[in-house]
Amino acid sequence: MLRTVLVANRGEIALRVARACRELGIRVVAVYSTEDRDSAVVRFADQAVHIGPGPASASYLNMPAIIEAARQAGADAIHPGYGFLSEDPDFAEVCQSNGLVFVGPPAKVIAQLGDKIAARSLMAAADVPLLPGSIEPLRNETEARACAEEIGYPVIIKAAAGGGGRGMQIVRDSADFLAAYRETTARAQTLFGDNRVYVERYVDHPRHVEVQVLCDQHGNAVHLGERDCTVQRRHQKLVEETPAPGLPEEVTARLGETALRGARAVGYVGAGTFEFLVDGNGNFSFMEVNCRIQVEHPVTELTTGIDLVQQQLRIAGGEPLAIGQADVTPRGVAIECRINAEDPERNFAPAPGTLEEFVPAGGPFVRVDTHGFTGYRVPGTYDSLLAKLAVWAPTRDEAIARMRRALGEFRISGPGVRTTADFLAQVVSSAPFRNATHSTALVEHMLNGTVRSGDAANAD
Amino acid sequence: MLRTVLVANRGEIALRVARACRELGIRVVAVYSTEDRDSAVVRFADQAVHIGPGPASASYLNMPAIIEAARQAGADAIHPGYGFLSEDPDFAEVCQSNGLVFVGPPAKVIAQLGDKIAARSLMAAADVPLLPGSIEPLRNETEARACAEEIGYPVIIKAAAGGGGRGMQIVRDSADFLAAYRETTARAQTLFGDNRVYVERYVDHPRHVEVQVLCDQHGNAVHLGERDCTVQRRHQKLVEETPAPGLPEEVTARLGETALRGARAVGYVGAGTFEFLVDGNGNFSFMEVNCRIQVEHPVTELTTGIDLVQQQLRIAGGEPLAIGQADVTPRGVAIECRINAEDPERNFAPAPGTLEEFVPAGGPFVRVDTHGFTGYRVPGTYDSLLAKLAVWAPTRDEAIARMRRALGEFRISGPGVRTTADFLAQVVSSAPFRNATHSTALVEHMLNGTVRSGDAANAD
Amino acid sequence: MSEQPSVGLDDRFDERFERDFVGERSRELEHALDRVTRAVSEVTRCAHLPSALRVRGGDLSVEIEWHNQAPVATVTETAPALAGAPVATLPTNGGAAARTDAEHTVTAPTVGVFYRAPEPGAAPFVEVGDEVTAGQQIGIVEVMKLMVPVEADRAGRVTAVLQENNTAVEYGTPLFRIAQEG
Amino acid sequence: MSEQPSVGLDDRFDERFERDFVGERSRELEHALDRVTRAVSEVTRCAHLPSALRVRGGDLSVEIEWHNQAPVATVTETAPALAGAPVATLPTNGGAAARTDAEHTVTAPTVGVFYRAPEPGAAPFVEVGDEVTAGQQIGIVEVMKLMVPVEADRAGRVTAVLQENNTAVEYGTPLFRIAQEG
Repeated sequence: MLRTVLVANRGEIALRVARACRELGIRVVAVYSTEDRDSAVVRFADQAVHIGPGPASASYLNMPAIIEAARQAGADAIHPGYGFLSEDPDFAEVCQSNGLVFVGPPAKVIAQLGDKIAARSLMAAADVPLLPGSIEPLRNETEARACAEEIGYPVIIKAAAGGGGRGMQIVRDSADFLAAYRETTARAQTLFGDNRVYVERYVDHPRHVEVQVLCDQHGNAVHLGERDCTVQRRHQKLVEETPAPGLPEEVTARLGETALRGARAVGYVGAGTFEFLVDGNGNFSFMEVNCRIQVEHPVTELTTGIDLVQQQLRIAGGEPLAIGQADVTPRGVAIECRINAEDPERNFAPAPGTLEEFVPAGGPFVRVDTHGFTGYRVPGTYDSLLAKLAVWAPTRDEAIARMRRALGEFRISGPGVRTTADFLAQVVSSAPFRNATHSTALVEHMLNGTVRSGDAANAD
Repeated sequence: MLRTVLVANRGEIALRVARACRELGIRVVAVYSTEDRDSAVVRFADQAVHIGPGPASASYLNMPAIIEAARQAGADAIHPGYGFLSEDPDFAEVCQSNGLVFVGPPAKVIAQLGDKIAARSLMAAADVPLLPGSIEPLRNETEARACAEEIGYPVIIKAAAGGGGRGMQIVRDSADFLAAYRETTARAQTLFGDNRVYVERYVDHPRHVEVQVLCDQHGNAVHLGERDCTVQRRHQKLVEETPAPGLPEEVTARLGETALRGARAVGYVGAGTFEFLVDGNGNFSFMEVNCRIQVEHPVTELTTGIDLVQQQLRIAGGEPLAIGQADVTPRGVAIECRINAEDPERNFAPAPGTLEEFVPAGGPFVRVDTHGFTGYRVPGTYDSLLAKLAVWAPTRDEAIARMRRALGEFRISGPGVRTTADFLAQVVSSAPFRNATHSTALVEHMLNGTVRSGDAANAD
Repeated sequence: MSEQPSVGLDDRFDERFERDFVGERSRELEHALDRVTRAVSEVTRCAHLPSALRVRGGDLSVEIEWHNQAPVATVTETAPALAGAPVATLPTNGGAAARTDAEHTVTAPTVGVFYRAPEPGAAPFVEVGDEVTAGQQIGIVEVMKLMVPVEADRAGRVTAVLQENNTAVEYGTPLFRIAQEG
Repeated sequence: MSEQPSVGLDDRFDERFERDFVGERSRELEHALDRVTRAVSEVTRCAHLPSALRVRGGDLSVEIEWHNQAPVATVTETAPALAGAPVATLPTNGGAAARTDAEHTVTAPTVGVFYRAPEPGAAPFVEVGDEVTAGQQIGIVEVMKLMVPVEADRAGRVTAVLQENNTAVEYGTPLFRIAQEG
């Protein structure tokens, strides 16, 4: 078992990891930038080290400072949370070369899965279904266009080094292909210093479904069911739930098996997520692997009763998985909403500031993960996630009712502070979401008025 | 289904009931005294009616005012919460005669079960094991003493109208009996206007175990497992958990069946609790029935996934139970701690005041039921329960670790404000609690130094 | 901070100061007071409101105190029933205070239905302008068939009837305003 | 409490008050009150709010008191790294204010190990009493074999070395104090 873990992150996830450490009897070291010196995790941790000024490049992305902080604090492991250095193979490598356990997969696995083309090749070899498209990067315009014609339009051109919606372009017509190809390669070069792209079939209005896996260092692996993350705005997830609504059990079972097969094929270790696109007929195709704990992990915890961050720490400490696949028996429905400090009326612009009032939701079957508290100043420097609200209920309808109740309980205010809580209430109240007929376009449709946002207000 | 429910209570339970109503789509009417005009439930409710000044006798116990408020607000039912009018058969009667559904058992059932002697007679007839003792009230000293001699010392003399530790006296020696008898009858007359008492065997250091039942209006009944409420201070419960640690499954199964048999025998309707004393050998004896939702109901909710207050409302609305006994499949361990605004260093004297700081615990598998928020003034007029903290984990050890983590997260302060959070952390960290070898005397032993309170601090 | 202090400088403040203090120094001191007043209003715009301000200069002195603002409470909502309650202004001298102190509100003694008359069709207990004595019944609130009398709790003249006859009221709902005769 | 108040009462406040207010009264008084008002509004912008402010000059005196407002910000803890930061005292006269303003603290540019000398056994870059120029290297913080220079960011005289040689420091840990020559 690990004895002292440094949490190389901030905000709600740093607190989440610190809580898991405390429950396992592991000493917790927080690191913080000047902006975060009064943060919740700094208050919570056994020790806190000031690693740099506000900008993440000088603090949470500052590898030497983090490694030095771990050395000073006597940490034997580093948990990277999500974002920042969590999927940086160099950081995993640096941890290892400094005698620190990196809580995550081996550097080599991160590197392979972070490269979309390498990842697709590995998955193809493991019989994981891919969207029709190029497996190897395309060498030139001619080859790319031939590939697109063969797949059939619409296609999507994706930067090999991209992710999270960046460096992608959809092409619906053969005539537009070349211009889009040139633009994407040029942008990929600028953004990622790597102009390689690939082309694949584009699925209109798909569902985004992902599978959680846990793999130990001894070859044991289990999956913990799926999550539906279809509610997105500009490729940012807003609402996540499990089980995926409307998917036949046969499909979700195959999703789980497929993810496990992929995880085993790449020698995965730790907690990871296999993302799939699912079309209206339940056909699914591999998208990517997230080599980290994810923002939406609580919904899986609520239905399975398994603490994923504790599992990460146990695996990193070398323990064999104590859970077999038969021990994973998800129950009921869990939904999570991400409450961001953003102003939905100003195009979701960040709206940070001092929280003069901060009352979280509470009560039955409600979980709140937040670093917010009354008097906390939300810095404008980092991402705007302020609180994750997750609810559980025996059925999806009850979970939606509970989510609406809980969203209404949040009282967050302060000069300049706005949140997405009310907007999220409209999302979960909308008819497409309640009927589980929504696609990734739901939020777009709500914002442009195609879907009425308050649909449910009259319905109950 | 009920359409508008008036919540005739305050504090965390009023909010708890209001949340259940909101989730069921029921309109919620709060009532409040002048002291509570800025309370959480007043903010939450669809409507709030000011029913009287601070003293409970003029507000939360003021039947005409509450009935009138229900009439004005168009309520079709009244949920009494716990305490106040929740087990007052007259109130249940008045509700009915005013065309209002009382969310609880019929007045007659409350009256019978509220009378310890009547309750014992009914239970004896239903083959529910009682402690050796008098079933009928004792008519005079001679009869009482003869009964005590027959039972064997120690015995306990209890007022028929008493409850919650009031109006009881333990007698360990025959020589002390008469004095104790006279004192108890006199005090019962003063406190309850009813001097009837009965005598029964006193069990030293027993475990206090209770069974939750749900009964609809159509003769269907289920039990939802047991709760251990052994950690008490002066007959006030401080920590509750489920399942009861250390009890063989065979015993808990018999407890459940026994409670159901008792519930059916008395024609129980709604949510109720059968309390038992359990000795070191797993022998149990009926103590009393609580005809209300209880403070500790969340632990049962956490392990069964069943929302007890929603069930109360559905039953009161005439729905048949949708849950059969086979649907009740408790999972894992849940523990609840009651965080009171009391000063453990001044003999648990109430320590109310304005909460300048109020940060509840949060994160994985933690539930907080509280009416507190930053800036809330805890009135000195009512009971001191400020927050209920409940945690869930797969095993008891993990639940205790989680409880300790979560208790440490609470930040509650203000002029004159003290809480029992730290004291509770010592309780759940103590060796007897962790080993589940504790009895109802645990807190007493901690306070007098027999049990070291910080035992666990060095142990992990 | 949602509310500003109601500084108790009444309309006769300048006047009295002129009489009492200005005297021979006349213009200079009037000017000085003007500045003090402006200084005060600037101070009260600050985030952190003072509770007292004292200025002395030679034989001139100015003292101002503010009532406790209970800052945390200002974020809370006023409960519905209290919304109509009169807000007392800060008394700073006899003249102004007399008016405020003398107006008194009689509130509902219970939740129920407010009646102005002893029975349907009868004349109201009181009308605006009537003199009442302490303890005189001026209305009824009916709760569950129980007729709870509303009584004037001091002598004076009824200046307002704040609720219609046969209206549902809550505990504490303002019913009458009574001006004390000075 | 992360920041100390910068009270805007300058060193010659008393003097000017005496001259202005006691002397000719009119223009001067306005000026004085103006200064008090500005001082008050500056004080109330500070993170650490005073509970009282009293100024006397000759026969002029100003007193202000605040009730305890329990501002929300005061509940935050001082971060560990800041614990060692010098606490500025509230300057109420010229002497104290001058000292604080002119003293400057050089802090660690990164988490790491602080060295006072370019290599083991060598003489320290600077000692107390040395004059330094802006940009002059006065120490090293080593982080992961990287030697990050610590530089004086203004000219002056070293008045204190706040950490031992070969000490683990965090980002922002105070290392040197430098007094600006006036």
